[in-house]
Amino acid sequence: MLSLWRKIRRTGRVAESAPPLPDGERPERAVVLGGSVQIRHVDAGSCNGCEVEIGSAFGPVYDGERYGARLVASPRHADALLVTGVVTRNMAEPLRRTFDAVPAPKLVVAVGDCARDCGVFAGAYGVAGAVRDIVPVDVEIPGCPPRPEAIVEGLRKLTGR
Amino acid sequence: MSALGVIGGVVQPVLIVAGSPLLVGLMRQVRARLEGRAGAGVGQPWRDLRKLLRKERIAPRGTSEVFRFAPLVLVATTLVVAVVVPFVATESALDPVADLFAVVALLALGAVALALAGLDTGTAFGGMGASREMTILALVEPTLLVAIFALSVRVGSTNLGAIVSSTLHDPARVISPVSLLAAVALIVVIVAETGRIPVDNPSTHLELTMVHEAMVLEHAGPDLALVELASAMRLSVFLGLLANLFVPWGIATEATPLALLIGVLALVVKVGVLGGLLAAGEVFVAKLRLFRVPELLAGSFLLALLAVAASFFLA
Amino acid sequence: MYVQLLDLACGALLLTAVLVLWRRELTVIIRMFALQGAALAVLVGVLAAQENSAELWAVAVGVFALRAVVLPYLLRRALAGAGESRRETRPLVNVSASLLAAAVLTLLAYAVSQPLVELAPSAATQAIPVGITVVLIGFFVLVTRRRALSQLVGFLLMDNGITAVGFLATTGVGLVVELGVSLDVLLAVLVLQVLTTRMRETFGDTDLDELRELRD
Amino acid sequence: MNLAATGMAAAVAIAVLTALLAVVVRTRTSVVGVGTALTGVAAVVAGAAALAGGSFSVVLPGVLPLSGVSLTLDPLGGLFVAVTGGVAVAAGIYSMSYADTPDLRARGVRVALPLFVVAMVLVPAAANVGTLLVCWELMALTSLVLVVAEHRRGPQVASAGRWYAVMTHLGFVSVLIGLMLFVAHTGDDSFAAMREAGRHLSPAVAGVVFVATLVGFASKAGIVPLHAWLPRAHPEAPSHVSALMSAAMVNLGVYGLVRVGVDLLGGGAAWWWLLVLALGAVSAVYGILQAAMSSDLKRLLGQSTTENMGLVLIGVGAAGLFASSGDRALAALALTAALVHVVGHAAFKTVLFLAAGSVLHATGSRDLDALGGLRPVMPVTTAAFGVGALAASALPPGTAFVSEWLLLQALIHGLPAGGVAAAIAMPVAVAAVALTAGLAVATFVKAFGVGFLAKPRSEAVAGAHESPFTMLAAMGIAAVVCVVLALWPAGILPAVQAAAGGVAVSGDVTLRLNQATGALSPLLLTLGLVAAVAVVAAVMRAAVARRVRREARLWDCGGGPMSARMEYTATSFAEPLQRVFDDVVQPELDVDVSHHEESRYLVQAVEYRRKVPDRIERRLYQPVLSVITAWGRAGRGLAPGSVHRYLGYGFYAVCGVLLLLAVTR
Repeated sequence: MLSLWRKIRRTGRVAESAPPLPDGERPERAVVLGGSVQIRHVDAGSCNGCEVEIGSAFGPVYDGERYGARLVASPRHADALLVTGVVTRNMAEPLRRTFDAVPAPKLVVAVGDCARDCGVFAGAYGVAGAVRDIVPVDVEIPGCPPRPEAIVEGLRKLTGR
Repeated sequence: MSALGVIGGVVQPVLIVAGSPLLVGLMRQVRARLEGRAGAGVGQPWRDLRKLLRKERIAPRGTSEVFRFAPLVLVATTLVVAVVVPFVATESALDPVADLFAVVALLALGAVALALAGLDTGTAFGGMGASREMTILALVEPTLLVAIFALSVRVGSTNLGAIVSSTLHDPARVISPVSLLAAVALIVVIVAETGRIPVDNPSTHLELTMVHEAMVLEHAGPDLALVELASAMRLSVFLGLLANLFVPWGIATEATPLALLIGVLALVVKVGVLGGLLAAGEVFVAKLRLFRVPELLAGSFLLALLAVAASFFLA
Repeated sequence: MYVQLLDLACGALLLTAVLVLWRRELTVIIRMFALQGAALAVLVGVLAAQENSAELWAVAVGVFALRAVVLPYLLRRALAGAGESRRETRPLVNVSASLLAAAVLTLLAYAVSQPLVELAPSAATQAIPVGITVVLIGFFVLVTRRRALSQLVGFLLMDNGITAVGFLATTGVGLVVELGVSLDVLLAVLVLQVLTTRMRETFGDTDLDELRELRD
Repeated sequence: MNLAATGMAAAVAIAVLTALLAVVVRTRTSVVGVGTALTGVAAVVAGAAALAGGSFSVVLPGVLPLSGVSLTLDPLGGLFVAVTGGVAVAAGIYSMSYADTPDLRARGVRVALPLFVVAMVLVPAAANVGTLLVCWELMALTSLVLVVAEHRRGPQVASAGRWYAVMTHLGFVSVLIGLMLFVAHTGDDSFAAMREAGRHLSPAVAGVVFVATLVGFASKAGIVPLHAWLPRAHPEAPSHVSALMSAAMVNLGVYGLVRVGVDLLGGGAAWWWLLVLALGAVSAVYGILQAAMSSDLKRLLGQSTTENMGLVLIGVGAAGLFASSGDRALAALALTAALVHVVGHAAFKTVLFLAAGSVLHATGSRDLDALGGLRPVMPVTTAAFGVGALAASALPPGTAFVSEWLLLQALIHGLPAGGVAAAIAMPVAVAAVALTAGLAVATFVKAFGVGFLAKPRSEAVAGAHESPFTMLAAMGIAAVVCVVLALWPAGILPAVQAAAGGVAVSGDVTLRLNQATGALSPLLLTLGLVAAVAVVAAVMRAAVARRVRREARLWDCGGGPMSARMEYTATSFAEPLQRVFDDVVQPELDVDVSHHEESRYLVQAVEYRRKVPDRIERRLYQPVLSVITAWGRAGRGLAPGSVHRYLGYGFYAVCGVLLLLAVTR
């Protein structure tokens, strides 16, 4: 316990100082949320590259939570869906249902090139389409995988902080 | 019903309702800082609640009024406790309800309402959460009552006002083994009842490790706001109870503005410090396996019983 | 003040005994034992202050040196050599049950010590049940634990309890007696330490249940 | 002739008349039901009158040989008469439509019902040993007939009846021995004379009398380890009979204990009451633990009866202990707590058993693992069961909360009262009460949540329907009584304290302890709770932007649809508790994994079976039963079937007796 305490003392704060708020228009519905966005992550057919980056976006260094975004366990608790990967045939219906389970007002963030336009998987036989073909998308975050900074920037568009 | 009691009965619930989300924010902030993060700020839980109130209500198919009324009952039980327990003033607005057993039973009633709501959804997770919550509740009850027994035996009453004033009059009691053992037992119990680490992890995303969260997976929008508010309130009520049972100093004994102001400040400071300590402690421990929890509770039961034993060992 | 300090020391004595029963990590158990030694020293110190006796003060210092410093140091050294098995993983009676058993033992200790207390009721004698509880818990640890080291701690717990009862009942058994007992205990620990080292060399483990194999 | 006497006479007359009608003319079931209910009403009147101070005494020497019938109704008896009467009212009304089945229309069954009620009413009124024993036996026989009424349902009914018959009669024998020993030392079998002589009995004799009667009365009250009949007989009996047995008959065990131990023997030694307290604590914890594991609704309720009687005995034991150390006021408080619990238990157990009967009536099942989803189809039954479950789980605003609060107050204030024994017994008793309360909450959340909420778990439940009006009315009456008792316990306190023989609690809206600081107001508490709910609801109405609820499918992780098999069942609900108490309950698990034919690595089906056997029963009863069986087998050698041999036995016996006489002269 003492060693842990010493480690905490030695490490101090690792979160980087917040970059300036990104400009660009915020989705209208995000304004209602008032600086608090609960996020449900849906893996619609990703290679898990984006997941790793999402993980670090909420890690101590980038600290997505400081902007008022938080990952939650149920779409009922969520305001936004964070969808990664191309939407596969098997995940198309679950994605629709997850979207339906979220109480309004709700937003969808497509993370990564696959989610935006199917990326390298475009035209593959198991692919039902990009996220916007299945559910309405409000924010898109490009990159394969997108850097944590980009993900945090996208989320800050929702929280406005 | 005295003036002091009435004022306390108005000030306390307002303070608890307004302050408990801030307490949760404070605890998250402490954790964030210890983990090297920046944290979302103390006001974040209030922002979450404001947003949840603006959201849509959802009635999952096949659920009955039990599901809909549970959050109301949960908040209401905690609110009654906030009114009657001497947090700010020694006198209670409803003295015949300010009994330790009644307070404990009221808090249990809230938990039961939520467990029934979890069962009412008919989902596997709801049932699982309810089952675990009830198991923990059943095991916590003996510790809680025996600890109360230890505290009330020397006062000769289970009335909270009486216990608090007697400690005020005889400060030496606080450092007796009875108090210390009972305090440790109560801390373990409070950790279990409010679903904190190591019994339950309030920020888990994995359903299989959930206790409290699993029951509320179906609640959305304003209902969820009530549930979140209630769990924050329960936390501050328990911490406030702990603080005033063992360190009641600062509490208002007369109905003057200054005394009341000091009472409010003292409560805020005590609960804030306790919450901060609890949050800091959580950084150092891992969550227990569910089936190790009884061991923890058996230990706290033993401590509570030792507290009783000490009250006549060392009398 | 005297009574409260005495009670607090007794409370600490009891709490550390319970924690020895509760925790599984041997390092924690040894630390608890050291704390208990300190509590015992405080107990004797409080009595010394009350009696205003230099002899008791000397005993208090001796108790502290032996039970809070030397014995824990020896135990820690034994543990350092133990390698992997630093936890009491599977006691014969599971931890929840042993905690409940400790509750029963406490009440039993209280019941049996009442006649003793009534002989000369005072703040010190009223704490005798605490000492007896520690003895019983120590015995319980000795009976139900598998690791030689935790059994050793159980034995030492018993000794702490007996010492506590001795001081509480008679306010000091005298320097010479205490010295003799302490040397005995020290010797016992040293012998047992040699024994555990031998055992580990022979069996690669200190699970005493394995000794059964010697018979078969 | 005062009101109490009139009431008793009316009760007996109506019951006998109803029974006669049922024998002579083929009356309708509803007539028997109405007769039973009227008997109950008369009993309530008689009991209430006795509690109000109008006791009476009547001696009819000619009715029974040897001792004659002697009846007295004092406040203690009056309380039990009134409680029994109240339960009988609900059960009688309920039976009007519930008992309208071929099995329950049988003549013997219809005759037995009113007689059972009147026997239970007469037991607390008996004023000599002879009357008590005769009424006790009448009660046992009529209830036995009722337990086995539905014997066509399966062999388990007959088995339950056998267990019940054997145990209740062993209990009877035990009471008989105890009282006979008592009478042998007093020389007169009237209670008045025994009360006089009881104080002068030698401690040894008094101890033997107490233990013998305790065994008999405890077996009637379903106290561990004499509880084996209870979880068998109560579920198999028709539901209104279960209610009568569980809410009224078991109380008479407590009555007997108080009457003999406190009243006739006049207190006695501390160890008696420590024994009672220990039995109570063990019963309370063991009973509720078994109930928590049970997935049979009526069995669960039966086991909860053991629990509640255990709580009552804790109160009685504490009262005796305090009295023996000279603290009369505290003894009165503990006894008051116990008796309030008796009344409360009678009310909520009636509701619960009647509601369970209603479920059984509608679905044909009492297996919680197959129930669920009854809320939309049986709203009244669900509400009634909900009220009963809340009342049973010691949560405010519930009936048991008040009595357990009183009990805990008595235990807490008892610590300084009585020496080492109290110092050890009180904390343990508090822990037992607390554990019982916690487990009861879990048990009734399970019974209500799994049994009535969520979605149906089987076909039978999906086609359920609400029960007929009379059944609902009976449940409604009992539920209202529950609510009244929970909110205004002061209403029955004067009566209970008259029975307990001491005023320990006073107050109207707020209950205040007289000799200690302590106050509780269930009514204010409930009002506060209701007000808080209203405030929160109003604030929410004002604060919430979107009021309309959108109906959505359950969150099934996007997969689905979810089937009933995915729901949590009663068995799975109890699993964590069962694991925690593994060493105590020792469940038997049976997991069968069957593999695919092609490959051992593919699982085809997993079958999971869990049984929680009654461990005490197994340890205690099996050896006795096997010894008896062995004797029986040995005895068969004596009966080869030859008539000469049998006549020979008689001849030898007569000669032997004569020889014995000749020698001993």
